[in-house]
Amino acid sequence: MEKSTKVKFNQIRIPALARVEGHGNITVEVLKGKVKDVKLNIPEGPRLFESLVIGKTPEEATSIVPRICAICSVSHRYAAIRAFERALNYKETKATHQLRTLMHYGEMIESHALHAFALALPDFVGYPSAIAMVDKFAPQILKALKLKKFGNLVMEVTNARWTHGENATVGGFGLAPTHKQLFDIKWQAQELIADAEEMVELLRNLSYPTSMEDGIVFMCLKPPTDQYGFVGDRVLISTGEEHPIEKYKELSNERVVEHSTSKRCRYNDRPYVVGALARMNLLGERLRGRAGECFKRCYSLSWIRNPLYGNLAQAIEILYSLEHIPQLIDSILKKIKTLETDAKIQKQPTGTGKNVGAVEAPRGTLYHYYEVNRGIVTGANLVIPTTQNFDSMETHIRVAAQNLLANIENKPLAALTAQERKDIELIFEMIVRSYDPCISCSVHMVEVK
Amino acid sequence: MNKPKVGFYNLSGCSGCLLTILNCENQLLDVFNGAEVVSFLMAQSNNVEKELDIAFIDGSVTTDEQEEFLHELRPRTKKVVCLGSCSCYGGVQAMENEKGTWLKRFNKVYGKKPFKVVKPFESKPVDAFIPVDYYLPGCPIDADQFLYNYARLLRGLPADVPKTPVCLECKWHENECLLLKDKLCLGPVTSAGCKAKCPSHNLPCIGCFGPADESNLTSEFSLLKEKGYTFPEIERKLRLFGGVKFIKQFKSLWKKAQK
Amino acid sequence: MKVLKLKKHNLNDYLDSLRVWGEVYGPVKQGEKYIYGQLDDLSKLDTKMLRTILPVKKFLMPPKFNTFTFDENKYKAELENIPNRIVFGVHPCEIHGLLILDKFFLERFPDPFYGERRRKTAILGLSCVPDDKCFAKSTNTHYVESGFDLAFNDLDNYYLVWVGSSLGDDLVRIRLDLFEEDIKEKDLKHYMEWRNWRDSQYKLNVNLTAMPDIMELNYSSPVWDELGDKCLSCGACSMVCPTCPCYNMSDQIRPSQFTGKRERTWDSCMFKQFALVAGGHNFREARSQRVRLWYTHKLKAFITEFGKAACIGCGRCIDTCPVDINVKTVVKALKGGK
Amino acid sequence: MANNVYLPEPMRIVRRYDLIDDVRFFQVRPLEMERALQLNYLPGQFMMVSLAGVGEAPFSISSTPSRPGLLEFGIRKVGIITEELFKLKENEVIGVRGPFGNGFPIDKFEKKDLIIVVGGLGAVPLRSLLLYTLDNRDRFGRIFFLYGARRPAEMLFRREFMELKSREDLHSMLTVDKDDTGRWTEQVGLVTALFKNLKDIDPQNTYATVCGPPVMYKFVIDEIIKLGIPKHQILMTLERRMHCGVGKCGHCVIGSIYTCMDGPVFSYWDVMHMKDLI
Repeated sequence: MEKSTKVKFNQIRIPALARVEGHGNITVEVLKGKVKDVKLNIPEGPRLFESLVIGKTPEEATSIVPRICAICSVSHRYAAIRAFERALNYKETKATHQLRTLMHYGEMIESHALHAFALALPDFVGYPSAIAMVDKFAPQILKALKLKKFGNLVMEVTNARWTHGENATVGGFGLAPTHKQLFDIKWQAQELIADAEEMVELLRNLSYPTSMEDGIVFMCLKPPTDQYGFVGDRVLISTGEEHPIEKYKELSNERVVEHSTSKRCRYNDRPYVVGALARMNLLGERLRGRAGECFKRCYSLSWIRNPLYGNLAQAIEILYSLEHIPQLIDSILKKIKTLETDAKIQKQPTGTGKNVGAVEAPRGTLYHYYEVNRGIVTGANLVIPTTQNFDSMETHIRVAAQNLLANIENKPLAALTAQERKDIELIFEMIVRSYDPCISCSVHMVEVK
Repeated sequence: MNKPKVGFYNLSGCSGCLLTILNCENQLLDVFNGAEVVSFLMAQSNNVEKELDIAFIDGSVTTDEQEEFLHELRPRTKKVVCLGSCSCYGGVQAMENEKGTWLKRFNKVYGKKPFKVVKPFESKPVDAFIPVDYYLPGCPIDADQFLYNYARLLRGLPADVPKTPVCLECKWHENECLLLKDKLCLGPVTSAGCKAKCPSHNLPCIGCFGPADESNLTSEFSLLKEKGYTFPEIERKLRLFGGVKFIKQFKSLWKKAQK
Repeated sequence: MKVLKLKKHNLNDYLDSLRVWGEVYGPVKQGEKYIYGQLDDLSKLDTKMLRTILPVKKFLMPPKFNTFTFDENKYKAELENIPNRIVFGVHPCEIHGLLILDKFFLERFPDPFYGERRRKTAILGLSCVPDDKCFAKSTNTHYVESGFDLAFNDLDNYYLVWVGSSLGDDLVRIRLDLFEEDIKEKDLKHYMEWRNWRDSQYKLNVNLTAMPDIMELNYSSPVWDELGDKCLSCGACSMVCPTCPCYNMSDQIRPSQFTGKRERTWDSCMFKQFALVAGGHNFREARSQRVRLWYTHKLKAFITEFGKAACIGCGRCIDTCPVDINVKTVVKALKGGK
Repeated sequence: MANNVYLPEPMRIVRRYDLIDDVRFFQVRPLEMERALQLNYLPGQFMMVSLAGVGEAPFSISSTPSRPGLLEFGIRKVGIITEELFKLKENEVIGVRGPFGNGFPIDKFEKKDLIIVVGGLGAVPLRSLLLYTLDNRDRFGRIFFLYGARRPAEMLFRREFMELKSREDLHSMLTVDKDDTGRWTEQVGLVTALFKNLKDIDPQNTYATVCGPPVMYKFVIDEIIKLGIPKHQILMTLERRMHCGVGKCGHCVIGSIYTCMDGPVFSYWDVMHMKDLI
């Protein structure tokens, strides 16, 4: 749908990225066999969310921010809740925390299943879509859909809807799930573990192109315990550093670029990567059980150089989440009587304060920062995973372009055959897709003073 | 018989309505088999832009490119269907929240540097640019309401989207009335279709399906006023999903009510 | 009619035993209100309840159900999967509501969907003590003679149980050992004392005498416009009213093949589209006309049709309408002018 | 459930053709001959026509029970169901259930004179009555048939009614508001103007039936009243939204009246007496 500007003779252009959320296109300029410029253009319309939450109550703001992006709506909601609760000194009860964790697992499973199996996988097996794969891969696609459906069920039970559920709020939940609902989830999770493992194997046995490989800096939240997890108040970096999330601005260094309605991030002037691959690289050793075994089986040094392994990392995270749900629910079920009271919303916040809250969204670390003055939001700043990943996407496209052109003896672009051009374009698309970009998310988050 | 050709498009929004379709895991093959899906950028890469029987549009219009796209789409499309509050009403991004012109608000967020990629403007619903045949509201749309109407549209029947108030479905779920518990609930003035999810979880309706067929705003106001809510509080809630038209209607009614 | 005694502490055992016949439902607290919920766990049963949010009609014509499935042009009625159900705790007024629905659905052109559910639903009545919203004494619906299978009258530490149907008798026989058959004179005395006491507990009186005439005279009254201005058109009154039967039909098909179902959902004459016909003419465009129809139908038309008003004094409209339009206020407005 | 009042019965479309621009004639019959011969109904009754996946709507029967085996309808394309109905071809199968409604009190018409007044689409139900009385001619007194359409091209069953002109036992008067063809051989003017041709009316022994667009009723009824015909001997058929046809769904309710069961035929007395009826 983007303007069909003519492709210049020295350009490779992918006009509209398919199988991603939102709108983006790629242009790569080549001059005399050298890749001169790589641009991941983001023409997504700005919606000024930062301005929308100003003057609202925290309760209203928590309803608005998930609308930034449907695919990670739960993470946005959760990050906002964490930020408000940290700002206004709410104490999260254990029951509330566990229900939120369950809800978060639901999103991980659903979002990862959608991305790894329905959006990314078709490229590896040469299909235009997951639906088209049904001819040959019906059992696998059905398993993927089953996993995705289960993720949606978890979100529906905990948060009232698949997308934009309103049940989780600052202070707790509107209504706690019933014993029956939780038990149903537990049983289904147990049944799905085998399917998830099979899907990990399917992805492990794919052949991964290597043309884009290049060293990557990874970042993710550090779980408070020594286990794997998706929330924390400190940030781990593959350089060995560790920082509190309060330093999110220094960690992300957002800047505006002309070719994108989304900002860009760098750390120490280097692109960095957040998301499932970052978490696996930084925390994978902590995995236990079948997810741990899968990690050991799958992990290799390519994982620190090749973004395409992000898809496999997502599949392992699905397995991890499924494996943890039964024990999580057992522990919730033990408190089922107090759950109804403990997890219930306390009174609406009316206090004053400011703070940042962070969660790992399926595609990486998500920071929400709010300033609240007597129950009204006066300032907001949000840093989005996809924004943080854009520079790295461009870097890997650049590396791939250079290597792929070298493979065909740096032919001038005009001399490329249609197939050669298509092969190169496919790699570009696969690179972008492997980051599971959420473009509409990325567009809207800038600081408002 | 030739299958109807359909396209699914996304403008500025969260893609939640298209995601809702992809979330119909059990009916997904049915959805794709019932029609020839020629364009669905979010789900497939072999998209072709050609004559369409039905175009489903998710998201609001915020850039010149999207406006051009709509003008290009309309003549080659028999029926245009808006999916969700963004395309129907402009979405949350159309609430004109802070004071001042859109440009002022834009500059505040993005700085004064212009974009090279697109020319953005204040979020507008699709029908601000092209005629729309049917509207399926919601943030996001309800899967069952979509599937019901999708099947109807594929058969050449008009969409059927009753805009009875949320209270109807709320009572079906046997919820306590939150208005009677003095909560600021927009149920009576909001269109149902959501299965009253929020009130069923003790949470007042935030109006995400947009105005009901016959929203008695005047009466809702007096009721909320009686309960001690102020104009800005009520307005803030109505603004969330009501869209520009609704806000205007609501303002004039409020003025009338003050007299 | 056979009358038995059941000790109160045996009630749960008895209800538990009824599961051999069907699913057991009864009043359960939900928030600050009550609903008829399934009693998997009898400790949830709350016999002190006053009125449930939805009346018993939800079992006999659910808010949403399938009437037919179809393919091409063959229709198959969906009547097979209706379970046997026992609803305990139905108050006298509501049993009167059922009698009205029975007349409505089972006499002229019997409705098989209602009929089948009615046959498979055992009604176990329970006596009640009114609150300030009950006016069943005004509508003369505070005692029942028929329409139930068993009726339990709460007398301190035991229930007097009326057996109202042959199904009721069968249900008693499931645990006959729990019941006592010898009703003594002191029981009768006890019961009469209880009646007198309970009759004295009705605080709200809504006098429906002469309503048909009063409504006729008030046809063009500005009262209707005032009510119309206030009404939210939310339809909640119709949903909760035990005698509101209106419904809508819609055909649902699958996107890729011609199979589907014909679904029936509750509707309300308070909605704008209710009397809209193909071609665009709306017979009741104004909200005031719709409010007038609702009340005229209950308090006047039903008398013409069935010899009595379709109001059973349960107080649900009083309990439900957020803007205080209900039988009490409407009757007052019509009678008192303002 | 043998007697499910909501169960549509499959019927085959035997013939269909356009009566006028947007009104189509449908002749249907049950699939089995035996069942077809059992069909019984009264002029003025209606059937619910069902299209699976689309829905149901009520339609007046235009055929007469005196010619058994077939049902006829004249259907105007006005909504979703009729739109779909118009797409159907001969030999396709639709669902039909009924008959519903009260129909005309034929027995009361015995030996009485009958004035049948039609405007526009009102010809659909009144054709049933007209053909019925002609088929049982000796049971009724004089029959006057007054039909007004806007233009010749908008007169339903025009050829059929023209042919009836030659019958000596029927006083048939056809009129159009305006003749835009130049070939119209009958009257020009409003249907009310035809009343001057009614001679020697004995009001106590005459029934009048009216069906047409809402605007017509008032003027026609004025004329009938002028003839001195008692109000309960003036009959009209009315339209409302209906989903069931059997007084359950509530959409056609007016006061205590369910149009589908207590109507669609009402006397003028009912109409005067029952507010909201027209």
